[in-house]
Formats: sequence, C-alpha cells, structure tokens
Amino acid sequence: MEGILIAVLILMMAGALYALEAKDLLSAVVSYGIVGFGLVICFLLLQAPDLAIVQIIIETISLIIMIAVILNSTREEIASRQRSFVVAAISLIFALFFLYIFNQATGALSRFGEHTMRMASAYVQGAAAKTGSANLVTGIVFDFRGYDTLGEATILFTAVMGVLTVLRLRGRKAAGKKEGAE
Amino acid sequence: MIVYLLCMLLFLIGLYGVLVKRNLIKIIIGLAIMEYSLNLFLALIGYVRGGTVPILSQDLKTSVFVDPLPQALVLTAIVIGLATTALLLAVAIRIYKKYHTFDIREIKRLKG
Amino acid sequence: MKGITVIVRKVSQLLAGVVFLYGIYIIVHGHLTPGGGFAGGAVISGAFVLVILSFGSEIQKLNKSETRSSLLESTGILLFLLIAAAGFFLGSAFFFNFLPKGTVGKLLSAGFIPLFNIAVGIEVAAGLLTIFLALLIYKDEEDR
Amino acid sequence: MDYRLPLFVIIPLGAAFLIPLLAKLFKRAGEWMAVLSLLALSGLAVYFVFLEKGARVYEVGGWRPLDGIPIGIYMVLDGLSIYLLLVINLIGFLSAFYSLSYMKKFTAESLYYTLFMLMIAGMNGLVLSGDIFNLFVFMEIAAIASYALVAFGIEKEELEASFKYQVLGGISSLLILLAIGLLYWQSGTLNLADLADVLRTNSNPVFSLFIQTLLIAGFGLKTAMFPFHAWLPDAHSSAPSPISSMLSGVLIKAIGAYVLMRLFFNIFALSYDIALVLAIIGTLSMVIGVLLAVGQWDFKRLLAYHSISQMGYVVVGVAMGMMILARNGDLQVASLAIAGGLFHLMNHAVFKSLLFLNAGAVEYAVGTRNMKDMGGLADKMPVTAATSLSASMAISGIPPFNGFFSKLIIIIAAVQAGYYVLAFLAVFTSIITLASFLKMQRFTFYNKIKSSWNGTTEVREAPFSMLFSMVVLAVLCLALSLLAIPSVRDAVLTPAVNALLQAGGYGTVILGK
Repeated sequence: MEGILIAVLILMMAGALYALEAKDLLSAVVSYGIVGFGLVICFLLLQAPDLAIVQIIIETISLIIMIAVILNSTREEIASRQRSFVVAAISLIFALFFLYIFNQATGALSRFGEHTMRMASAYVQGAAAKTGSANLVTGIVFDFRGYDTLGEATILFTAVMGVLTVLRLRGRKAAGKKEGAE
Repeated sequence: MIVYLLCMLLFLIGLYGVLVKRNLIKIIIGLAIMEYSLNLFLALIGYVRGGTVPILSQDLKTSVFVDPLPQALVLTAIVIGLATTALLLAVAIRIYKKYHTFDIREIKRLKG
Repeated sequence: MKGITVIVRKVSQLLAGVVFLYGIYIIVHGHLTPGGGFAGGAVISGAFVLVILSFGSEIQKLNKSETRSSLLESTGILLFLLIAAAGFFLGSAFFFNFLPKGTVGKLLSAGFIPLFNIAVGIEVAAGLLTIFLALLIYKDEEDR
Repeated sequence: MDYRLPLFVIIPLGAAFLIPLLAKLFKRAGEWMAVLSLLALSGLAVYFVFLEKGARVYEVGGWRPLDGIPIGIYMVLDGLSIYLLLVINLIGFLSAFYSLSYMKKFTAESLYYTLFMLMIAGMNGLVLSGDIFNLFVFMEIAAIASYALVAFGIEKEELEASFKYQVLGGISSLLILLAIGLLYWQSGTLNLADLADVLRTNSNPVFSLFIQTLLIAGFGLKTAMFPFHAWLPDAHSSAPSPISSMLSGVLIKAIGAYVLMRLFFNIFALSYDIALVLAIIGTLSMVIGVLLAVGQWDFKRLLAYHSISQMGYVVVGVAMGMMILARNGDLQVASLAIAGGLFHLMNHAVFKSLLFLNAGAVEYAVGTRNMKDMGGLADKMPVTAATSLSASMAISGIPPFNGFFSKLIIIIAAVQAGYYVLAFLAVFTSIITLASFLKMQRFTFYNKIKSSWNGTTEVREAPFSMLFSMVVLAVLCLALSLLAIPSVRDAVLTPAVNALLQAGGYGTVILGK
C-alpha cells in the first residue's frame, strides 16, 4: 500500500511541477487538477472516503471556476525574462535543508502507520453511543468538534461575501467625491 | 518516513511556485498545492496500519480504525483552502480587468 | 462555451437531475455513510453548475442571480447557528446534542447531526453556486 | 462553567448572518445591527472585566473530559483573553459607529457590515479558544474577512494590496497549519492545556525548535514583525479608514501577538533562546519601522509603518519578561516588563485607531492622503485637529498621555533587568516617532492652507458619528493613563499579566488538576 502511495505522490509532484512551469495557463490548470485528483486516490488509500468524496467534488468545481476565470481573461503565460539557474539552485538547497531539518525533528515521532491516539481514543471507543452517529467522522465533525464546523461554514460564508464584495460593479458611489477619493 | 518527506517536498514545490513565479494564476496554484500537501500530511498522520474506515456497521470484523480526528480536521482544511482560492481568484480577475495582464512585474505594488 | 448541441444540453440537464438526487442522498445519509453536508452540498451545487453550463452563451441572462443564491446561503448558515445555539438557549451547553440519539445505523438517529447536515448542505450548495455565478458572469464597469 | 461565554461568538455571528437577509427589507438594517451588537458585546466585555473575576472554562457541547483527557472543544476566559476581548469589542464598536457616516461614500454597505461582524466574530472566537485547531479556524475567519475588507474600495491600489496580503497571509496560515499537524502528530491532542501537559513531559529539543520556528514565522507574518512586515503598509493604508483602524489597532494584536504570547508562555516550556529571538525581532521592528516611517508622505502609510514600530514595543516588553522568567530572574521585574508590553498593546490600539480615524476624516474632507497637499486644516476641522494632536502626543510618549506611561514602564523594566541597549533603543525610537508626528501635525493641520485643493469652502468638519468616535478615543488616550495607578491597574491589567506570569498555571486552571 505504501508503494502505491509513493507512486501517486510522485505523480502529484510531477503534476505540480508541470502546473507551475507550463507555458499555457489552461494546461497549467489541468495539470493542477492531476494534483487534486491524485490527492483523492491518496485519501482512498488512507481509509478516508469522506475526504475523498469532498475532495473530488471540490476539486472539480474549483477546476471549473479556474477554467472559467482563464477563459474570461487570457491563457498566455507571461514570458520569463531569463531562466535563472541561481533561483533554481537556491530553491534546491533550501528544499534539501528544510527536508533535513524536518527529518531530524520528526525522527523520534511515531512512524507512518503506527499512530497512537490520545484525544481520539475517546472518540473511537463507544463514540456511537455518545453521538449516535455510525460515521465517526461525521460524529466528530458535527458533535465533538461541531464548533469547528460552525467556524468552517462561516469561513465559506465569509469567502462568498468576499467574492461578492470584490466582484461588485462599482466600489464608490459616483457622487462628486469620486475623483478625489482615488 | 519517506511518505512524509515526499509530502513535504510537495509543500516546498508549492512554496517555490508562490515565491518565484510572476504570474497571479501560478501563485494561486502554488498556494493551492501547498494546501493540498498539508491536507495529505494530516491524513497521513492519522493512518493506522491495518485500520479500517471509521464507520461502524454490523458486520465489522476488526475494531482497529484509522484516527478519525485528523480526517475531521482535513475536512475543515479543504473548505478553508477552497475559500482562500475563490477569494484570490476573484481579486486576480479584477486585477486582470484593470491591467490586462497577470504579470506582477507590470502591476505597480506587487513587485518584489 | 459555444457549439453546445441540443443533445449535449438535454443530456446534461437530465444528468443534473440525477446528480441533484444523489446530492440529497449523500446529505441525508451523512451520519451513516461517507459524506455529509459538505460533500452533498457540493454535489448539489455541481448539478446546478451542469445546468448552467449547458445553457452555453445564454449565460449572461443570469445576471444578478448570484445575489439571490447568496440569500439562500445566509439562510442555511443561520439555520446552522440556530440549531447550534438551541442547546445554549434551552439552558444546556452551546452545541449540546439535545435531540434523542436513536439507534445507531438507522436513518433517524444521531440527534441533531442530520439537521446539521441539511443546514450545511443548503449553505454549501448555495455558497459554491454563488461563487461560481459571480466569477462566471462577472463584468467590469468598463465592459458595459 | 459560565453560561455567558458563547455569547461573545453567537452575537457577532448571528448579526453577520442576519445582515444580508435584513438588508433586503430595510436599507439601514446592516449598520444598526452591527453597531447595536457591538455595543452589547462591549458591555459584556466591560462587565466581565470589572464584575466577574477569575478564569473560567466552557465546554462546548457539554463534553466532559474522559480519563483526564479533554475530548471536546474548550472556551477559556482568563485574564489575558478578557483583556483582549475588551480591546477588540470597544475599538470595534467605535470603528463601526464611525463607519455610519464614513461608509456612505461606498456601495454595498450591507456587505461591509457583514464582513465587519465576521471579523469581530473571528477575533472573539480566537481569543476565547482553548483548542489549537479551533484557534486556527477562527483566525482564518478573521483573516479572510480582513482580506475582503482591504479590497473593499475595489480600485487598483486596494486590489493589489489585498492580493499581496492574501498571498502572505495564506503562506503564514499554512505554516501554522503545518505546525498544528506536527503538534498533533507528537501529542495526539489539540487542547492547549492538554498539549502543554504532554509537551512538558516529553520534549525533543530539535522537534520543539522546529515547531517554534514555524510558529514564529507564521504568527510573525500575521503580526508584521520586521523581516515579515512587507504587506502591512500596503494593506493598512489601502483599506477604508475604519478598517485600517481595526487592522492596525486590533487585528494584528489578536491574530498575531496574542497567539504568540499564549503559545510561548502557556504551552511551550519557557526558553531563553526563543525569548531572545522574539526580543531581537521586536527590537528590529521597533527601530526599522520608525526609520521607514520618517520618509513617508502618505498620511495612512506613515501611520502603518508606525504600527510596525509600536508593535515592536509590545513584543519587546513581553519578550523581555519571558527572558527574565526563563532565567529565573527577578519576578518583580518580569511582571513589570510584561505589564509594560500589555499596557502598550491597549494604548496602541486606542491611539493608532484614533490616528487612522483622523486620517479618514481628513481624507473624507479633503479627498487626498498626500500630506504635501494639505495644510491649515486646524481652522477648518478643529475637533479632528485636537483629537489628532492628543493621539500624536500619546504615540510619541509625551506625559500625561497613555503612551508615555507604557513606554516608561518598558524602559524602567529594561534598565532594571540590565538590558541597557534595549532601553536606549526604546528611547531613541520614541524620539524619532515624535519627530515624525511633529512633521505630520505641521503639514496637515498647521501649515498655510495649500492652494492645490481649491475648494477651501468645501472642507468642513466631519459628521457627528465620526466626531463621536474620535472624541471618545481621545478621552480614552488620557483616561488610560489611570492604569498606571496601582489600584486601577489591579482590576484590568494585573489579571492579564498574571496569566502570562504564571505560565504553567494555564493548564491547572483548565484541566482542574
């Protein structure tokens, strides 16, 4: 299972790199989709079907939105003035440094697949009796940590209000002060 | 361990996109990739080898579940990521209509 | 978005109905099977997106409908807050599961969790639809 | 378990969700809804500060801990949280009241008030949260609302500032989320008190260093401390003025500085190195912020750079206390340093909000933010000029205004602890601040009237709601000096200081061990 996971991760990385380097924005967005759908497979492998369902739909919708935005504007990537090998070298060195530190820091923690629960053990043991929900994730999302979910729904609400704010027709009233206010 | 490192590498690729790229859409994609890698990271933490989906049913053989808590957290994080991306896209397209480009070098205040 | 034939349009409209029903199924069974308010709401908004896209270039007629869907979103999240605060106003705790739990595995069980799923489903469906509409039919002042 | 705690979240959220619906029926529903609910919240905060002493815990959903391990989300109100709540809701109320007239220039006011209430709800929820992921969620609510509010004018400048702010804010949020993930990996818990318990018994130096670096980078970006300050001048100067005053006065404290204090005092074991890093970052922000501010000619940009500098004072004060505590130094001096930092936090909220509201009033009347185009406004706008003068004196540390006392306390603490360089730099920064504000006062309010804005007759004093907020804040600038008196300080400031001073006490209160 771990082997498949690693293969999917490498595919996602390739997709991510292509998405960032592509010359055409539309193909960039499509290969960004590879990352998202690769994530869906990872979630399925990690026994998280709830996440896979949400991720696959959210990914589809955000791809549609991104493509709509690009069709509304331009699909041309801007010409980069020069290929900077210095930037690539610095990024690579930083990445290696970060991974080294990460490895050092987390070396003593539990290995992959050997996670021990503390807070969550109470959820797993007899959670159904506490919340009445057969799906433990739903039980946590809406009952134990329902307060988080209120925040989450509020974030979506905030973003919608923000999108409506940013995309409204005119910011300032067209009264006499308009010229000076800018 | 290698899984975690690859996941962090994905995070760094996203970070690279945000910091180095000069195109608003690429920056947004970079942030979204960072977000995805962290969602995966949280899900990786909660995985228990041999564990099953945390849903109770009558014909359940084992009682080893994967940790449901990180999954609940990832659910929240996915929605947060969507919210950030949507708002960024809205601002980006508005900027495009003003400047007719996504190039941050031609947009006055976004340089550097 | 030109060149959408009648066949494609009809098929996607029919499909949208099926997708819509599937979304409702996911929401209602959120406490039993994978999925829930977020997934189901997103599916429902996907059904609407499908219908809208099938209209192709006539899309501009939908002007201002994003404000209506945002009202629905406010209603959904207000419902969420009211259910959450019901426990608070009834004298027990904020987010207290005040409804009977029922038998695990039945459709009517888990106290107020199905209600939350429905409220969140409405909110997410309307919210994603609003974002989609706003970004799709957005026009700048200069374009008019 | 105090049944009133969730009101701090329910009221603003309810208002935010109702405003879009009510605005369809009554046009002015949004503004009154916002102002009234903020008035209620401020009243509640004042009530808690003066009449309901002591820390309290609220278990959301009524989930009791199981085997001593908390399983639900806790809301925690201790001295530090209530102190922040007071600042947030009071400044929020005054800014909202100010907006009544100011926002008339803009369209879609109901969206503005919705986002405003969401920002308040986010900050209130964050400050009350006793759970690290919950804290993250509410931080995101406040941050996303502020991204949208910065872009509220939707002109070029605002959109660019908002984009930059969103990208940097997004990076910082993700760094914080990574740190939360790592913490959960190690400890298996999200509750702050429980986390502190686990980390105390089981700490790996490299691991905790890594996490603390991530957290300092993440929250440093949110606080706009020196190497991470690039977004602040753009974002804070582009937003509508009441929002600038909320961002500078409250938001960077609530979602940045507060969390840093909470985490590094109450959760992690006190460490001298981390405290030193924080103190250095704070000092650099203090000095570099003010040096960058001197050359500014944009009224609000100048104020924004001063925010970086003044937040430096707050961080220096608190970090100094942390350094002394980590070395088991004199408790008296440590408490003095922390008190200075926290006192300055409230003072900065008051005078910087006032200055941004002044800038808004000037912009409202004259239509520009460039100080070279102003002058002689003192005759036309006496109230704005007078309040702005008092705020300028407060920020430059002139007695008897509040800024003098908090800076004095920080400097005395630095001298007593033997950090002479710090004390010197604090005085130096204060002098440059004074020079910078003398320039501001001279060019905007006291020079000859400029001919470049011809319609001199058009320029008149701001409307009532704007004046009211400015006058109240100006009075607060003076009144907060009373906090220097011990008996008053005991009621407001001391509980907050004690919450940090008794670093390990946090877990004891919550878990009841």
